[in-house]
Amino acid sequence: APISTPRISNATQTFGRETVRLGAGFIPNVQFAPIYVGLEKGFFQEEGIELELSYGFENDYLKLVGVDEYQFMLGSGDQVVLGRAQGLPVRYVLNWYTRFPVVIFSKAERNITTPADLAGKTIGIPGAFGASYVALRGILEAANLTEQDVRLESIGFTQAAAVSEDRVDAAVDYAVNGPVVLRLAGVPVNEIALDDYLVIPSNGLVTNERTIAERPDLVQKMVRALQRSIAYTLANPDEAFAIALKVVPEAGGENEAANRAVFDASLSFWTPKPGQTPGATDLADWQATVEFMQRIGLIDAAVDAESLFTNQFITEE
Amino acid sequence: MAVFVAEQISKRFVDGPRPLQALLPVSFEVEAGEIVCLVGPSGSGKSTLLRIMGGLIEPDSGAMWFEGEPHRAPNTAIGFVFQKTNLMPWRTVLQNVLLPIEIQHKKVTEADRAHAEALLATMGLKEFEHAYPRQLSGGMNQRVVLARTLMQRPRLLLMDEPFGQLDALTRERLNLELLRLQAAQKITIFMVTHSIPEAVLLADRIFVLSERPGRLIAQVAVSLPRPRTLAMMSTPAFGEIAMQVRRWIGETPDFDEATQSSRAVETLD
Amino acid sequence: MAVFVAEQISKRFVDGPRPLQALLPVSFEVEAGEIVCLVGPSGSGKSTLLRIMGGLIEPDSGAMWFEGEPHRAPNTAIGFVFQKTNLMPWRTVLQNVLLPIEIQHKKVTEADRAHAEALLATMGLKEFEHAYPRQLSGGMNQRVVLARTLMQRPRLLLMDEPFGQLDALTRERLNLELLRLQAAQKITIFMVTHSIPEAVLLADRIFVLSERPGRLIAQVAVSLPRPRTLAMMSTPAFGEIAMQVRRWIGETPDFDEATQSSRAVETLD
Amino acid sequence: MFEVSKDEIRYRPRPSPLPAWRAWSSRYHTYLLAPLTLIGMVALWAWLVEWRAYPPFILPSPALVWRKFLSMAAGSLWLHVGVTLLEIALGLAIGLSAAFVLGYLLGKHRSLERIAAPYIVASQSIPVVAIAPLIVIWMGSGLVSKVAVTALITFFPTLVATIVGVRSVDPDLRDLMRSLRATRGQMFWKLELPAALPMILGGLKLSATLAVVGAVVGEFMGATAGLGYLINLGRGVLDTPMIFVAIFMLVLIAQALYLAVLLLEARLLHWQR
Amino acid sequence: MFEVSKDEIRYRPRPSPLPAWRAWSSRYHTYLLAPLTLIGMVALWAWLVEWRAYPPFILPSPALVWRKFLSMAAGSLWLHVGVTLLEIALGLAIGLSAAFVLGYLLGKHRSLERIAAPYIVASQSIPVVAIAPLIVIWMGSGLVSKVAVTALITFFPTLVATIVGVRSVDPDLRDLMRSLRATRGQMFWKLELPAALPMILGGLKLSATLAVVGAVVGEFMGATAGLGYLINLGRGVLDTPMIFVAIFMLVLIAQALYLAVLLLEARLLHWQR
Ligand SMILES: Nc1ncnc2c1ncn2[C@@H]1O[C@H](COP(=O)(O)OP(=O)(O)OP(=O)(O)O)[C@@H](O)[C@H]1O
Ligand SMILES: Nc1ncnc2c1ncn2[C@@H]1O[C@H](COP(=O)(O)OP(=O)(O)OP(=O)(O)O)[C@@H](O)[C@H]1O
Ligand SMILES: [Mg+2]
Ligand SMILES: [Mg+2]
Repeated sequence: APISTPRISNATQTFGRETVRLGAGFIPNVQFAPIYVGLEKGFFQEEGIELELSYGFENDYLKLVGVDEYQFMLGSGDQVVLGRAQGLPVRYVLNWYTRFPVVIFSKAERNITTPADLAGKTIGIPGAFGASYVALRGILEAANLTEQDVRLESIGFTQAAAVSEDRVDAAVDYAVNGPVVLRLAGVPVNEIALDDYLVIPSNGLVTNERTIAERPDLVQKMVRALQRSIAYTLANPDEAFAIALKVVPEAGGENEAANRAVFDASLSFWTPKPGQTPGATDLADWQATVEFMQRIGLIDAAVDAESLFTNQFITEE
Repeated sequence: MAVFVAEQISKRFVDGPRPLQALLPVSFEVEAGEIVCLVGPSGSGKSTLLRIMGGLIEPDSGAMWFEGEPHRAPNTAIGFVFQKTNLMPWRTVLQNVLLPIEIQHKKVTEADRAHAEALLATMGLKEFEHAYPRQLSGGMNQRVVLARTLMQRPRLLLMDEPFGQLDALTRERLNLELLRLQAAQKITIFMVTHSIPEAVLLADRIFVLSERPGRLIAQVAVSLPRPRTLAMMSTPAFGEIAMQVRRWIGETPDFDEATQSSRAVETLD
Repeated sequence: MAVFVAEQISKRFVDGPRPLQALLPVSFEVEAGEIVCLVGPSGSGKSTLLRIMGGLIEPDSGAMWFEGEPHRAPNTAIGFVFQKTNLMPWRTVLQNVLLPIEIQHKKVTEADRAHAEALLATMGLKEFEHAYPRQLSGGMNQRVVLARTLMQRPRLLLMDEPFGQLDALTRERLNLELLRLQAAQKITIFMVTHSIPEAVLLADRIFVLSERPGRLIAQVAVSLPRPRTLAMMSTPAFGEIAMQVRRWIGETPDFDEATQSSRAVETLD
Repeated sequence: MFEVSKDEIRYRPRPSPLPAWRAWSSRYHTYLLAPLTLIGMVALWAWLVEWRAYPPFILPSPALVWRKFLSMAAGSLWLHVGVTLLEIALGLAIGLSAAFVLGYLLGKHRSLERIAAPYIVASQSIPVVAIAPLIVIWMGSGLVSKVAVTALITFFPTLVATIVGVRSVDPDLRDLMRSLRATRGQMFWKLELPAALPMILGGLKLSATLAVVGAVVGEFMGATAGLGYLINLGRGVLDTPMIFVAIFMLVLIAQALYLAVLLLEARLLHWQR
Repeated sequence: MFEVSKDEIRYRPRPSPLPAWRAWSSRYHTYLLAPLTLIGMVALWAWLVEWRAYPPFILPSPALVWRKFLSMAAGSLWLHVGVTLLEIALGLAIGLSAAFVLGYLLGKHRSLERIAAPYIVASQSIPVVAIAPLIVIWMGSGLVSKVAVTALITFFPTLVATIVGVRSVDPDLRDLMRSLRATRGQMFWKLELPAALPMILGGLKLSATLAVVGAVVGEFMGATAGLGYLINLGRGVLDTPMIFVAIFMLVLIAQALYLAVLLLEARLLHWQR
């Protein structure tokens, strides 16, 4: 795609440091604790990066990175596949979430514990797209079910309420969201995690081809800083949580317990799998993801899995 | 035999820059089939009195009876011609004239349309049935209002300067038409006018209202025989009555008959 | 010496149910300082002619000159009293009267306020300066309009039935006031009225418009001496002129002098 | 006193130059300029894409959107249009009816307005998205909730317009109707409605346009069909041309509704000139 | 002809029973009923939470929201309120100015309206969220984009109201002003504006209320402060009472703006009665 916008348009040099904007998720949240840790501990500064966090929609940021309006964003693998399929020159350079964070959850009393239990059930889902749809189809596939075998209800982002008030039998949501909310409200919950059935590269650092080609040093610095941040967070969870609370004070106070629960649940998603090089992803997983997404119709044609990611910036400790 | 009785009706407006006594208590009776003309200086409370009689505003004191019944709200047997031409701009002339029928009978029959068209023809507006009010002249609109009120077949007609915007000849023609109608249908008429000759030509009695605050200072009986004709206007009796009325209008409430009689008696209109 | 010249002015309205010739080509001149009264049946095109003269609507044909200049748009030296009382409901009486000053001089001085108050006093509205139009009677509002127009100190005054809603006495008083003002300030006046006596009392010449479509069928010169007084109204000369005008109004465009002279000559108003 | 030379100026008989020009302008301006500006807009859009070299996923070219439209039109596009139209129709029907009735009452009784206004204003200033869970719980995630959101959004403009309209009724005409002893219903149908029409139609213009927004906001809460769903889907699968096709369908619906109000206006207010 | 017994009915001197009741109703209704209905609403809300046993993450109780408000008021709440207020103020300033100017022009020239309306309608029916990337590219993700969205949303109601208002000016008064040779400016300030005020104020009521929605929609595109941000934050940190506090602040701002218009109305339209 022709990109004629000025190089690192938003990056300015200040005191020998470079301002880099990172398109993060929707809202400040303890789930971004590693970033906050990196900022607080100076991991980014040590790389000469003045990191500026920007909050918005993942799909908007993917496009903005695609046109080099932004150089970096946090996004999940399936989004990168989608982006590539639509011609966005984006590439995944660092894995952060080692397991796909979306689950199907339900009240324990419903006894929905395996994909097969979903047959004939009403499942709430934000919409037939995005991470939740990927997870739903992946989990259904594991039991050889299709969308016709369940009743889908598009409930937007109201999963906790919908499950709590029995409008649906189960709902697709981030593991650290709906299920945590219900448990905190004293409702026992069952979860079915996609990652148990299908490995899809999850959230990580995404940049574009141009930045990789013209500023590999910058990518390298970003990857290094973020890796250090994640590692430090995993090593010092209490401190990391405290740092996150400083950035997001609203998560403290009477919300601390809930957010600590979210944070603790997140930690397990950030922990490298046995045998995995921290930050790296597998070509096989990408290939499986592409095939899966083609199968469920999210993309029309195959995408070259090699073009989706690179492990070249991963530094092994 | 009084079709309309007013007793000690008064009105004070309090929403202006200072409270204003528009009407001091007035009492009068109007006999069935009678024509009463109300004259008085501008701002003396003529319109206010008419609006009270029509049940459109509440008096501060007093009581009224219409056809023997206590009266305080509008009545379909009472037709009202307002001082300000009030036609609906979104209705054609004919539709405006048919409004009272629509309101009172819900359905407009062919007979009603024919009646409306006849009335408009009487008013000299035959070709303008389908025009909108803004396409007519001031006097033409005033005639539409007259037709609309007559459409209602009222038993009591309250009229506030109904002929003010008409030229002399049209005015005379309509005066005679009104007299004919009134005689034929036994309508009672209570009418505000600024023209003393008109008042004398039409009325059985002429009420004179004093300067603000309005007070009924005279009820002049017009003893001319009926049916009235334009020719009567040149009789001495006519001139005599006109002169008498004119004297009353010129009076301050505490007038002195002697000094007043020396006033000029020419009527300007 | 003509302050206003109209040549072959005509007007046809095409937006009604059918096209309507309101005014056939009319031509006339108005001399400086002259008072011309325009009379004619309702709907004959008087208001239309005045609006054309004021530059408010375009004639279909013809040309006009004002003070020697070609004239086709409104001019601040021309004051206009409209047939329909047009006061701004959100302005008090005083603010309404001061409107022309605000428009023409941007600033309202103390002298202007004093002038406005004096004019209102002349109109008998001293206590109503701060009232809103809806709190006044019809005739009172009409007097406010008069005051507003005079405020403008026009050199030519176009008036469309300016005294229509006033009682006989107030009307006479204002007639005389107008004559005084006109003499003092050398205003030229062109005025529509339905009252023939009023026309004779005020005018140097009386223009008579025929029934629709309007045509200037007569220009009657009023040879009464100036200053005019109310007493003149009872002179034979006055009656003679009034009678003459009345005959003309009654005419159809193709009139027959012989048959017309036998008409009744009593003026009703 | 003044010298007059009569040949200086002269009105020529109709058609005079000015009216002729006006006739031209009022006749041809609209019929010629409207498509011309449309073409200009599309050209501007195409040029913008060209000039800034925007990739299709940011701003697709007109040609691309057109191709996408053709392929979607052969598919399920009309189904989605139909769903959104249904939501709009029902939402408008409910929202406008409520607006007329309540607007009439509040217009007649100022004290009622002062009591009700705070709640009406509140209902309009609460972001739908923030209370989506409550809406889903109370109304489900089906048609009802979308219709409710559309009705809520279309309600307000027509309500306010009706209040203003009812208050602007000429008191002289009100007196006339009272003197004729018109019933409340007659007062409404024969006086207040026609007199308030210019304002009400203004409110309808707003409501008609906002109805589209209402349906989309409703669908954004979660839907399985409709143009708002298409937009979300397009965002989800990063198919920007699809988003633009959906947007254009929305714009077309809004235009059609607006045009309907304009036609109604031309028909009902022809007496106004 | 009729028998009259004069003692049957008699108007008593003021204060007569009817006016007295009216005076009571207009004086006490509003000052008493307003707080009463408010208390009723809160009670209803508390009862609803109790009855349906809603957990706080669905619908927090009034008491919970109040406590949350107190703790937030001691913290950064006012900062967020300030940010949203700034966006609203700037958005209103821009949106309303544009609406007045354009509304005046379109009101005077019907053919202009027919040309411009399609684009204005289009601008109002495109969901902001669908073109968020373009907005970010063109206007950044800071204050500018939020102000732009607010201005866009507040623009339309006042535009339409101004058009309707300008068209409803009494032609007789227009003639008067023409006969006085009023300039365009005078025509506007001395006639068209005061005559159109009742309608324009109606439009302002809508714009004022929608300004709040505009700011929130703008902040929903991505923000770091403001009440819309608080709502999202509340969703992020699983704090439903926080969402409700933000909603209530929004509602309060909308109320205040609406009240401001009501006061303006009382001041400017006192001549209307
Ligand atoms: N705007 C208009 N559109 C169409 N026809 C009109 C318009 N204005 C006036 N007319 C027609 O032109 C004719 C003359 O009207 P005009 O107002 O000049 O009469 P007039 O002499 O002033 O009458 P009046 O004494 O009743 O006021 C009437 O027949 C009227 O119907
Ligand atoms: N709505 C009102 N509010 C306040 N004052 C009013 C109101 N209506 C009339 N008035 C006052 O009451 C007095 C009488 O008014 P009214 O209209 O009855 O006079 P009128 O005799 O009909 O005069 P005209 O012959 O000029 O029509 C006037 O001084 C007027 O200012
Ligand atoms: Mg009166
Ligand atoms: Mg006229």
